[in-house]
Amino acid sequence: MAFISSGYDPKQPMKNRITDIGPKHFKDFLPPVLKNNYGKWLYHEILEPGILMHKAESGDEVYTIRVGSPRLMGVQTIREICEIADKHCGGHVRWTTRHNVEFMVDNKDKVGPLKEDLLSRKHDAGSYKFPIGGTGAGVTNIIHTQGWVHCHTAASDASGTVKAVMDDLFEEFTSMRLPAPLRLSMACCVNMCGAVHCSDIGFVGYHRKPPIVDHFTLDNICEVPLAVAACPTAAIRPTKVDLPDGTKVNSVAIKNERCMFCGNCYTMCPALPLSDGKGGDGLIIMVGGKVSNRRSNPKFSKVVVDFVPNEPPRWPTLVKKVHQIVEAYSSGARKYERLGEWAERIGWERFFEVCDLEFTWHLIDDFRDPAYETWRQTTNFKF
Amino acid sequence: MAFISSGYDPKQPMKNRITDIGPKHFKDFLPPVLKNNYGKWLYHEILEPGILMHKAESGDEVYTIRVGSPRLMGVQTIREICEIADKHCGGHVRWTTRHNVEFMVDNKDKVGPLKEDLLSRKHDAGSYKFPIGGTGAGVTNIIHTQGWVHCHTAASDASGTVKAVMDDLFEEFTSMRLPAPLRLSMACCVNMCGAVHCSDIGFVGYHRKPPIVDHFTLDNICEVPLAVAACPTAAIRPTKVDLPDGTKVNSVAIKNERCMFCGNCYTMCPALPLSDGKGGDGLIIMVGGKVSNRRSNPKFSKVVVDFVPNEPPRWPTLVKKVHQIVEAYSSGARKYERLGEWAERIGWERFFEVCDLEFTWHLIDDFRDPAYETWRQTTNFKF
Amino acid sequence: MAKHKTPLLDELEKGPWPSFVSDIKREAESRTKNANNVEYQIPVDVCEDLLGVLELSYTDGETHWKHGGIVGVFGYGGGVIGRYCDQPEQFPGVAHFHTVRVNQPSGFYYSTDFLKQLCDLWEFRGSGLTNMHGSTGDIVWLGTTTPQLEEIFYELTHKLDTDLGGSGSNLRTPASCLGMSRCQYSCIDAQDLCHDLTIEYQDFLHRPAFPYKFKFKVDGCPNGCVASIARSDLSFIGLWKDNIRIDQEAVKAYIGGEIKPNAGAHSGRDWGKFDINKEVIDLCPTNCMWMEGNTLKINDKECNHCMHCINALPRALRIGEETGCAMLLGAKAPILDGAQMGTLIVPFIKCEAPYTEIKDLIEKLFEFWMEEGKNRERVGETMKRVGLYKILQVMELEVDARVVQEPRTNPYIFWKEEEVPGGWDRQIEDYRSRHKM
Amino acid sequence: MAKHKTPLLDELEKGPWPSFVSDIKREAESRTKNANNVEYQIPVDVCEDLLGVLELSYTDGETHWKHGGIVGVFGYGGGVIGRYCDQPEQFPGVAHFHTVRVNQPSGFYYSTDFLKQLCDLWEFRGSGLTNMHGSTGDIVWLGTTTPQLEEIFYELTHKLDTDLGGSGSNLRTPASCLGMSRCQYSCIDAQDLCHDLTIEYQDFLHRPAFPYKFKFKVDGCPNGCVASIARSDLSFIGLWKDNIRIDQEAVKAYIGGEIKPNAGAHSGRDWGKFDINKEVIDLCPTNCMWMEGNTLKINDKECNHCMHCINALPRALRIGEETGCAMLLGAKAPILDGAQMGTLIVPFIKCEAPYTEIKDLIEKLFEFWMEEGKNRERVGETMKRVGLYKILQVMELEVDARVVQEPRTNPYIFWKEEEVPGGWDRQIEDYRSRHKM
Repeated sequence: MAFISSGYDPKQPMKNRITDIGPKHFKDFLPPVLKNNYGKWLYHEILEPGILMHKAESGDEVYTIRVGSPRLMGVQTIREICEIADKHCGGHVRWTTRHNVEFMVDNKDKVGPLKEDLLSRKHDAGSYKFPIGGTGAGVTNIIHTQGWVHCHTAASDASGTVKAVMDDLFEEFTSMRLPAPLRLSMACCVNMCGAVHCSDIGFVGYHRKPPIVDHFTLDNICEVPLAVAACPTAAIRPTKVDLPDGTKVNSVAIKNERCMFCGNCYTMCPALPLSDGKGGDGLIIMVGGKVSNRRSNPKFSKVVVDFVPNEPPRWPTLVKKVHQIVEAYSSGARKYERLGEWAERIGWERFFEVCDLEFTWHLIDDFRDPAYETWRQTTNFKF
Repeated sequence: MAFISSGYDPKQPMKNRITDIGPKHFKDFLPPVLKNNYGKWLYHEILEPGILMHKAESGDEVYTIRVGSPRLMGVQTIREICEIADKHCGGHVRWTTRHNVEFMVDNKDKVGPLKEDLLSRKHDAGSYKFPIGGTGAGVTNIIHTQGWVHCHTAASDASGTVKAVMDDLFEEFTSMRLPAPLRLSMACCVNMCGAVHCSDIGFVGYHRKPPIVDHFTLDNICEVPLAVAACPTAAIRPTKVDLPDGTKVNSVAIKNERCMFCGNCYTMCPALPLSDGKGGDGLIIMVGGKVSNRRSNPKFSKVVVDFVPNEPPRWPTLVKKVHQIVEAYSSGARKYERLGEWAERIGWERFFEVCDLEFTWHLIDDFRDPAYETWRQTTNFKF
Repeated sequence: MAKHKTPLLDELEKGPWPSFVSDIKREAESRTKNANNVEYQIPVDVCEDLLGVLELSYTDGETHWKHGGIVGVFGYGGGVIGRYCDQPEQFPGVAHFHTVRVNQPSGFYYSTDFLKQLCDLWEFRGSGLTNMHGSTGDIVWLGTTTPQLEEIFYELTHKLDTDLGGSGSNLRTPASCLGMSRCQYSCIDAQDLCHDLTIEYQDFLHRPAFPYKFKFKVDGCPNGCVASIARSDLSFIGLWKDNIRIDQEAVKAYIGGEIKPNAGAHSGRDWGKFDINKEVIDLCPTNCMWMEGNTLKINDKECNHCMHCINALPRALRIGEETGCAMLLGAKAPILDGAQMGTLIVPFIKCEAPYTEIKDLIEKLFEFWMEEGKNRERVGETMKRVGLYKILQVMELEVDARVVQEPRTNPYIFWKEEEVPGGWDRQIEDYRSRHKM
Repeated sequence: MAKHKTPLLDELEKGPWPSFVSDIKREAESRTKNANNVEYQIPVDVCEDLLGVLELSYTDGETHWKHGGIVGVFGYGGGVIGRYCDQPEQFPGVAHFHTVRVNQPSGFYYSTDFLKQLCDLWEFRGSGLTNMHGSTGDIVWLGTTTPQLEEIFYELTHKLDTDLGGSGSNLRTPASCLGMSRCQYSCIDAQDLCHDLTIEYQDFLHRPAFPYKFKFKVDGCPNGCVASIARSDLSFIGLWKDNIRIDQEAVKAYIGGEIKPNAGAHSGRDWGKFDINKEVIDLCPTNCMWMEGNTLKINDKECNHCMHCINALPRALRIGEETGCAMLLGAKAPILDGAQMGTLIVPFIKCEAPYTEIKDLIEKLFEFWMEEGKNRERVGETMKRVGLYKILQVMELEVDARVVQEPRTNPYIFWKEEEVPGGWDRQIEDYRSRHKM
């Protein structure tokens, strides 16, 4: 492969340099029907799962078909999306914040052919490329992170767990039979890129073994004070270590029983790896968060399963636990009730019962002073 | 006055000594109708403000007349209570946890004469000795502390503020026209003996000036490390001081801007007085707490008036603010709704409006991490 | 004539509410007059001087009492609070003005005989002024001198069969609501448990062995009339586990307006005709009640025993018959690190004399706290510091979802090594064999 | 034929949900085939090796990516995340595998022309693999080598008029919901505010000047589709201040069953006939709605604009006309000291271009945080440390009861000396003149 220059001259980096221009203006990309009715929308209807109609004051209508995506996609797939958008949608398309793709047409007659086209497209191995759904009182796409595909702190895979769970919940994606929208998210470590901390159901990769100290490397590439300061529980202290070869290095010692496995030290110093494929790493499941202000205030998710092992490629235990929760919610909640609202209404003690999940001591908060607020200070509980 | 020995011999303290016997057994003191129906009560009714009837499975009834008291009472008054109890109640009487006195009779016919007798008794200066009331959806007696009568950390008087407020709320004591019971309490400093932290309305004496350091005394009677450790905000540090007479003493220095006026240092070391009669000391008003589990969980009281000056003898500003709150609650709350439930339902922003109280920055929590939980993390508020 | 002019205090004799000023003056006059020729063992003008020093506080807006110092009776580490006036020359009658805490009988019932004996003793050897009762529950006697303390104690124990209460870093005098003596809601014999614990733990009550004070309080039901959930380090609250008993005839009588709801507690205002839906069913926090025709139905499994319906319809509804209590740990006022309500540690335990199971738990807790609690740390603060689970562990209690209002929102679980397959002892060489640097 | 056997990953090609494995394989095959004779600037087998290293992770349960190191484009301190494989010999195609963040257009709308240009550039100079989009909102390009970074940047800015996004201790790429472009609920022009702030603060976006990352997100209404309240250091949420607009004819149509409630979002299950009381009025959190005959009434003063009724009856109810936004500060995920939602600091502010008032507030905040924030401290943590009032002060905001959910429960007010009459400078001699020791 020959190197082909873009025109950039490394010897004169400032020559013709363009910086700080930001993104293209979004109005350049709006389909005409949206541009024409910008700020003049009257109402919308979900005609069927995945298909929305928005009505403007002008009488104009726009029909949107929402399809799922794996978030991780190659340019071949994006080009296929472009092909569809060119064919049906006048060359416009949009993504949602939850990695869905939206195809918009300005006439009801165009909906049928577009829908048929989308559903006809499958990968050779059989999965849909563009499953229609993700609207209303159903499951929509799972917000997730990189996992083993691309992240150095991942304690589990993101794309794989998401694929396994979405296969299981596929019918909830393509229908609207739940009490309310159910937002799922996945994060491959406790840094929680994405909004796992405020999702109806979230699953999070995490470690359960304290870091291994690579003393030699640490002395070479890390600053001891930074590593020490990185620990939120003061489990790391400076020390000097004699290596087998007799060299004395500056390193750190870990007070294992104080470690909460957050991995912040590893972020600051790569000589402190935590990951462990031999039973240490796995996932927790959190539920009951929401970001909408509808009816009740936004809520944080709560940890309801303290550990699910990493079981690649299809994580059957994770899938089963999530399934149990969705089933119990679906049959127990009232119309409009989000998962967290339902759990609060019936009481968390009852939630564990109806979801057939075990409440273990790990689920009792013991992190910092606000833990107290999560303990029970009333006799108002159910037997 | 000649010293009269009880029989105790200071030279032989252990001679005939009786210890660790605890209180008399309560069953020795129960009126016969209670003893006979112990654990066999069916229901009760409040016949009129201050007068209850309890019905037992046996068909027995006991009628109780509840009267207020100033808590602080001399033995002359207690003897008068005995006289009444002997006359009407077979020699039995009881107090409530809120300093009320209860006279019980076992026959409805005895109620009228007892009531008449109680209301006929007044102090020479005019106040009732035994006002009848304190039941149901009304104001009952105020739980309070010692104040200037007997306490070394008091920032305000207890008995005086209580008397002034109860005079103002007297009609609420003798009637049952509020939406729910209204429990008031008073504490003369932030130690909050009594349950001000969980009362519908509470007022608390407190300081607003950092301690004065009495260096000479401190060196003589306090241990510097204890004084330093007593400070929850690390505002106190050890120092050496040259007194005007040239002596050098071990003492402490106060970082005034870190002081939160809790007085814990003064409790540990009397050489650090906080009290200030020249504008420093006064009261705060807290509202919305409750201890009952009825309908909603127990709640802490919230600070809604950041300062009321000490205005002895009758604290008109305090009385007025409390009155405003009671009025607004009385006209705004629903039947069965406690003050805190009402404030939460309408929203605290609306509470300040309807009570005509000013919301100041002092009311925003800034104490420790859990302060965050009291800030607003939603757009669900009212304009 | 009064010894001191008290123009400010005199203002507090006005108004309808019983005046504490009038009460103190009454005591002062009685002492001056001394109709019964009592040989007062402390200054006869103690009440006069109390009024005097209080008037001074009303004038200058500051208290005139000083720190206690250590006073008490032989062998006890509590029960007396030393108190001195900082203007002893002006007010010699209250120069020494110690407080005595006398252990009240559970539920605050008295015979007048006993009360009169208390009055005689306290008039004779103290100021005659009392609090009926102090915040913790004791009979509080305000103002005596050091030489009288042993005398008072001797007479109290020998003649009145009554002991001092707690103070300092002791078990404080336990207190309860009136329980089964006059309340149909009491799920447990609150007075008996209170009395039993008081007797059982006399040693802790009188001799400081704890990091800080410790309070037991007993509420017969979730209405919480003695506020145990807010005011006691270990709170007992009576509960039932089975079904609310319903008298359907009485339900109809309420609906028909024959009986006033809520025991008549709202009779001072016209709240309109009773509506069982509006006042009871719709206000049930768990929505576990409904009407089938004229019959009130309750899904007791979903009831959280908040007491609202029972309070609202006391003639129709009664607590269940399988009774016991919950235990909640760690309530305290804001000093120093913020207020705490009691945290549920035992959702349900049988509560019958001799309370063996309950005492076993208490003793495990005491043992742990005496070992691990820091100086002047309330047990609720210890619990915050070590975590709720640690408390459950030391008390050997089951982990029950009921102890939390909600599960944790953070993923920072402190796993223990033995819980993690393969343990924590890992070699960097092994790791580097899979991951190059 | 595939370069690496991937039996585990192959399992993830099964099932109906779009398979990322199939997608990567598709890209891998396309590169191998190279039908368009692209002169790939990074290894042709990059996708093959990605599958290989991922299969290894599926086998040993550990990630094989290493810390980034500092890579980027000249003059920028963000936008590129360095990434290296810890098994470069086995998987040379992904030995260097950096991420490029490309600033997405507000609302994620694209023309296919523009998308195709992006595809061409990324296929040519990178792996061809993307995330549409990353959690923060950027177009994420997965996998290229260091020499390509400047080339990509040059083509991006010169040919595509598009810039890199943020990373590190920078302003992160702002994001918004689709706002007024296709939503009747949007109280503000969310996309425009997002775009405007992005352009205004380009310098902060590209050059690390902050203690830690900082995110703006814009939600058009309290439904919060972009989750700004949970995911952004400074969250803008559109609101109205006046009355909800009611179309009473449409209300009747809902009641009559002619229109499905909640825009048809529940049509997959039979929830029974629509009941406006059950589904709307009784669910209103402030109980500010009622029916008068066939007319729906709202006491707008008591409305807390939670959106439930508007969501439930979108054809009958519309947001008001006096619109603006609330601003909330400090949301973040649990790392390190627990999660925070955004805290309300501005209940309502006009939100119209050029957004001068909003930018004034932002700049005061930035100035304070750059001065006072600690290293790696999110602004929400700074706010927790210094207190909410301090933030209001530095931003010169009014104190409004709306910024708290409830007032403080502790009495520990930090009074300032100038607020207390007589000040704090007191003499012990003066005190002792009133109080003897």
